[in-house]
Amino acid sequence: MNNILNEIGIENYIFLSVILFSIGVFGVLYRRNAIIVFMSIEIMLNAVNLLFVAFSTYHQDAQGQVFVFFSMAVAAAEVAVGLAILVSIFRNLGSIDINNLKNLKG
Amino acid sequence: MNVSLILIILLVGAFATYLAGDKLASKVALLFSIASLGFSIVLLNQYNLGENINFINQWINQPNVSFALNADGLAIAMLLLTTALTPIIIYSSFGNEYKNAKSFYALILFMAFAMCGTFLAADGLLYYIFWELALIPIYFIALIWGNGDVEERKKAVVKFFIYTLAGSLFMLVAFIYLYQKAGSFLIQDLYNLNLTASEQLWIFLAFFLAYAIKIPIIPFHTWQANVYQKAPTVGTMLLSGIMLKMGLYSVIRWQLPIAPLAAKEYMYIFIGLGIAGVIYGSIVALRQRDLKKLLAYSSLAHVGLIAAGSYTLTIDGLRGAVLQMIAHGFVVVGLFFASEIIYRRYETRVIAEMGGIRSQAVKFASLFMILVLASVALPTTFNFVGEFTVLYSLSQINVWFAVLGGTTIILGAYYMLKMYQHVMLGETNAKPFADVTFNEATTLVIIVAVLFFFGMYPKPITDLITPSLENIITQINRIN
Amino acid sequence: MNTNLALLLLLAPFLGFLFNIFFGKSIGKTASGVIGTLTVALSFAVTLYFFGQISVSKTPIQIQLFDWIQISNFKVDFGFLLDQLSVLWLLFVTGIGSLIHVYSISYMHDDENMHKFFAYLNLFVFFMITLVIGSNLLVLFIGWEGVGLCSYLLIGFWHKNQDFNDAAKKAFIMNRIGDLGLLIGIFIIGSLFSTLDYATLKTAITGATNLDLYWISIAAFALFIGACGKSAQIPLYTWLPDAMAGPTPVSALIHAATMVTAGIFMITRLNYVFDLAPDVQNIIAIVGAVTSLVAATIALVQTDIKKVLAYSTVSQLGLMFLALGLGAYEVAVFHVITHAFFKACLFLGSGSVIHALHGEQDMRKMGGLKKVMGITFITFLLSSLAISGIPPFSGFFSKDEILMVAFEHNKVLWFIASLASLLTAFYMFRLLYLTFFKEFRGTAEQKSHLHESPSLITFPLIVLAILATVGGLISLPTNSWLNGYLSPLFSKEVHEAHHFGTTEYALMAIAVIAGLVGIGVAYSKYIKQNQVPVEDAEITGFSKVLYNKYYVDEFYNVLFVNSINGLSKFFRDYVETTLSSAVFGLEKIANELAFQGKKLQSGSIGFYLFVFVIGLCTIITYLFLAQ
Amino acid sequence: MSTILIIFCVLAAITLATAFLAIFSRNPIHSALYLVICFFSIAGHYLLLNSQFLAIVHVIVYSGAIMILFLFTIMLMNLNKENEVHKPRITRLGAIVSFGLICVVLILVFINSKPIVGEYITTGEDYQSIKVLGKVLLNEYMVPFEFASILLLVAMIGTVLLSKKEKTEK
Repeated sequence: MNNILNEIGIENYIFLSVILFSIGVFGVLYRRNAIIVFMSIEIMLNAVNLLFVAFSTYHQDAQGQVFVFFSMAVAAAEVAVGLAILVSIFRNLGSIDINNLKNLKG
Repeated sequence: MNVSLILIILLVGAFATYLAGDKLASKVALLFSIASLGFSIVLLNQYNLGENINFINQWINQPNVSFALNADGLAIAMLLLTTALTPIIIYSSFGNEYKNAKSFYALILFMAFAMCGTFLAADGLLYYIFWELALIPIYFIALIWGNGDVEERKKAVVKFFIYTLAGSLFMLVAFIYLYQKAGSFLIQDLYNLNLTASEQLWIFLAFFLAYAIKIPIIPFHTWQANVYQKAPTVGTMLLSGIMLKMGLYSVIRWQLPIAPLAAKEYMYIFIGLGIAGVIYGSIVALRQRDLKKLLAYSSLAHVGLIAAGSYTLTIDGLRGAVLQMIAHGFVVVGLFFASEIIYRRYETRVIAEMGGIRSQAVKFASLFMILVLASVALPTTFNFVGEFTVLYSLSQINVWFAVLGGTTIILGAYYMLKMYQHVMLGETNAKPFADVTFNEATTLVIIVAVLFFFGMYPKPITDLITPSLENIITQINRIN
Repeated sequence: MNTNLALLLLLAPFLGFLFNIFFGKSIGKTASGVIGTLTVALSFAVTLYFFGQISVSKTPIQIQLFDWIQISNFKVDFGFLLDQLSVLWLLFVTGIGSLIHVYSISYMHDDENMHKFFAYLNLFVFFMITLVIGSNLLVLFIGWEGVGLCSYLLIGFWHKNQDFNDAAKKAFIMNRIGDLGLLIGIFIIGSLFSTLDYATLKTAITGATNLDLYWISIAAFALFIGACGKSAQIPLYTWLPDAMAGPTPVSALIHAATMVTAGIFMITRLNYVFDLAPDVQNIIAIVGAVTSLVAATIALVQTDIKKVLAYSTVSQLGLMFLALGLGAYEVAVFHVITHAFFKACLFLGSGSVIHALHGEQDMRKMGGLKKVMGITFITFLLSSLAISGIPPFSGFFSKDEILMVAFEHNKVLWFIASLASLLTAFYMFRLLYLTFFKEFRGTAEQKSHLHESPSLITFPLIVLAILATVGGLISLPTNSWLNGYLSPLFSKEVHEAHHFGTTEYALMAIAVIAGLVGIGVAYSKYIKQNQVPVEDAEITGFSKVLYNKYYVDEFYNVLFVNSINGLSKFFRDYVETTLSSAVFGLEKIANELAFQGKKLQSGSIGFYLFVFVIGLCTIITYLFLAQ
Repeated sequence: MSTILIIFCVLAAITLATAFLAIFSRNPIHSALYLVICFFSIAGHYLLLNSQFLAIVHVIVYSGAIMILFLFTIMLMNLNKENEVHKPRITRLGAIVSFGLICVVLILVFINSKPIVGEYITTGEDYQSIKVLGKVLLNEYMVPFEFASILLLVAMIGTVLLSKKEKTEK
């Protein structure tokens, strides 16, 4: 069986996932809408997942995929709780603009 | 039997006092403090018989901390001072009513516990813990039962707390550094360290900051007068009678033997600071309007002299310092109690509102006079023995130190007699002044008796402390 | 036996003190006075016993009681030394002390706190005995400070008057300045010779070959400062005139006869130290001479009867210091003794006068008392003659010896001393004339109450007057018992009885003539011309300067008291607040930092993330790219 | 260029483009939809790497569950309007700076690190079939696996509690 990485190269996956991750960071910083911020976080998580899988193939080992599996579980849980929080914030404040959420201000 | 029992007695006493309830608290506290005094006398006896009363037990493995209590003559002397003054202080408070008395008396005993621990601890970290522990009760005593405007009091007390705490942190840093070097906090291991001169200097300075604030040596004294004024008299007595001595004792026990090179190198500076404190304190005391503040500044002057004596690094200096510490402990408690007696009757501490008391209260006037005289170190009082020895040690370093330090004889007489004149003498005061009650008289008489007895016969104490001090001197003069 | 007796000698007055303090009020005035007197008299009796013993055996009695203070290179015992000097001093301390106690029983009878007065007097005698019989310098120091304390208590005896309290305080503090000097001297001696014990010290000094003369001189000088404070010499003399605020018996006992001679006692005691420091001896002589002259000039114009006597005391003490400075210790001691007799008599006499006038002390309001107060007058006259140096009264012999010694050493000092004794004669007789001669100048009411004092007062006067008259016998110029008695004390040869040549007779004659001239001038001025000193406001010119004591008090006030008070105020108001605000400044800095740091916590998630990203990049750069 | 590389490039382009669009589109609904496409392309990557199980799980979890949740939430909040105010310029600048910075730094790190050997080993062993993964998960990673289930349970309970209207509120 031919290793697919012979054709693509792990570097490309690394670059892809770095860029994807950076886009996620950019989104978190750029947008004010909490939902979009959440989405950006999902993008970052996916960038990491992609890298895990790529390296799993590189090492010919299942460990990486198991990690992806767990990270998905965590992501699912996080999204569920996070969105619930957003909903309750929206209920209380009528907005999910993160610039309005400054209760942590010292 | 070993010294840890004395700590247990005081700690148990503190809890028992708290549980006894407001009505019984003062009596239970007195009982336990007298028990601790009795026990320390038993310890003294055992020590004199040559029995081993030290206590050491591994406490924490990582870092290496032992629960080590070491009672040599010096520590026992300080222990006796603490356990003798505590009942006196508690007894002196019998004339006052305190809200939430059980907590008040429990805190006093707890403070005595922490102070005894500080004097006994032979392990750096344990010592540090006791050192800081002693701060907590006095903080609450001064804050809750103090007098004067609440906001001002809070300001003064918090300043005191943070200031002393900040100073102590430097000491903690020094201890951690020493631990890195020695791998143990035990005092003997710290003594045996071979530190370079520059290391010693930094450690010396770190210790100095902690002690200079606690003692206090000028210019670190600014917390003192205000706290003395604001704290309840019992708190002031604890502070000035015992707690200051923690700093002075620590200088002798920890600072000098651990960093002797620095102590020798910069001896003149530190003696100079002590003597500057003597002169400065005396001069500032001259024009104080508040009786307790005046006594605070007189205390500043006296401890300056004691500190100067300690920094001479001679056996005379150390011995004089310890004698003077004990003497000052008694006299200052007596003087503050006298101010309290006046306060109970006139409800003021402003000197200008007093005067003309002597013709109304003869007994009180005489006892107060004796305390004033002891404070100015009249021969035959204990203070003279200490002051003489300290001044002699100063003269061995440089005669001018003795001359400058000796100005306390003149200035001390000036401000104390001026104070006495305006507080006690003059035309009979229009406000009636009842003479001392039995309680008050007993307290003062005990103090006066102690001062005179040891003034004429200081040999027991000298014999007790001299071997320990000689050890410390050997430690200071060791060649690395 | 000796130990017990010495303890009895010492503790009898102390027991009297304790008794009077605790029970004096309840047993009544006279009883407390009697007890006070008896205890001192008991001491006197014991002293007589010791005097007899010493005179015969001529060996000092050493008594060690217990260890007192431990110093690294020596320890101080609590012990007594009874030798010729201390027993001599004890004789007149307890002797005159007893007389003055007797006097006080009557004098203080109207005072509500009489028992306290006797308690303090007893305490004073106790401390004075301690001072005298201590076997080392530190026990002397106990007494030294103790008598200062009693002086304080007794000057401020009428404590309701704040002026008196000020005077008491001043006395105590000025004494303490001297005490510091004494302490420094003790320190130096202690470190030089590792002992404070007189006997050991003497052997150490006389036996040693290479002594550190520089430090010995400094020690001697420091000790001399101590003596200055206690014996009221320039520059520390201003407390003594103010000390007259105390009751008159106190002035007689403490501020004339006994306490103020402590300095002379100490210097005589340590004569072997002072002999090694000729420079200091010169200083002592000069200070003594100058003091005697300055004080005599001030005494010329004073109008308060006690003030005149006070300055006279200072002046006489100056003469004694002159003798000490010239190394003639036995002469100084001789003058101390005669002075104790006649000055105590004078003070008690003035007390008798004041008693008769119900507290009036201004001489301008006296006069003509000769008629009503015969005994007082006669004793006063005898004493005045003695102090003026008229033969054959005691003062003549002692003063003459001082003048002779001075003449031998230095003519200038002799001249100053002679001038001082001329002035002494003048002001004493001015006092005498203004008080006892002519007509009474007080109010009519006072006049109606004029009376001779009761016998308890006149009895001590008579005894003292007799002593003042015949006291010179103990050291006649040709045959001096005193010199022989004291000779074991001195390392140098005691001055041999002078060869009586023409010079000596001439000097004697000059001294007597000077005294007579003084008396004559006073006579012409106050009897012949009938002058009375003018009121305070009208005093002009140089006499105003004199009347105001050369403004020394004011000068000291400005220089020391005001400056130290100003400094105190400055420290209190500015330095303290500055220091305090420096500490609070730290707090402010921390606060400001926290306030600025608080802004970082903006609550904006975006900002947090931005910082987080920057931090992450930094860490990654540091870890992976920094190599 | 091999077919596989071309496929990779296309997929990568779709991934990046949709990710960008998801962030830049002003309407949240559009964002969500772009994100769905993004996730599908990532699933494609997984398939490319021959991890079918993960690809399927990914589609189910992300595109299926998570994105549906997002869409529901957006609709629940009625956010399908383009009413979002832009952040101040400084914030945007900061976002761009950090985007560039993290990108550059990470890439530099990878470039600077030891170059990866050109040869990729192939053991031929089956390591990513469902069967193998199941064994690994339930043997070696059993405890974490169970924890994951607990986590999900807790998250579910938490979500329910959070989204429930508080009755005590006035």
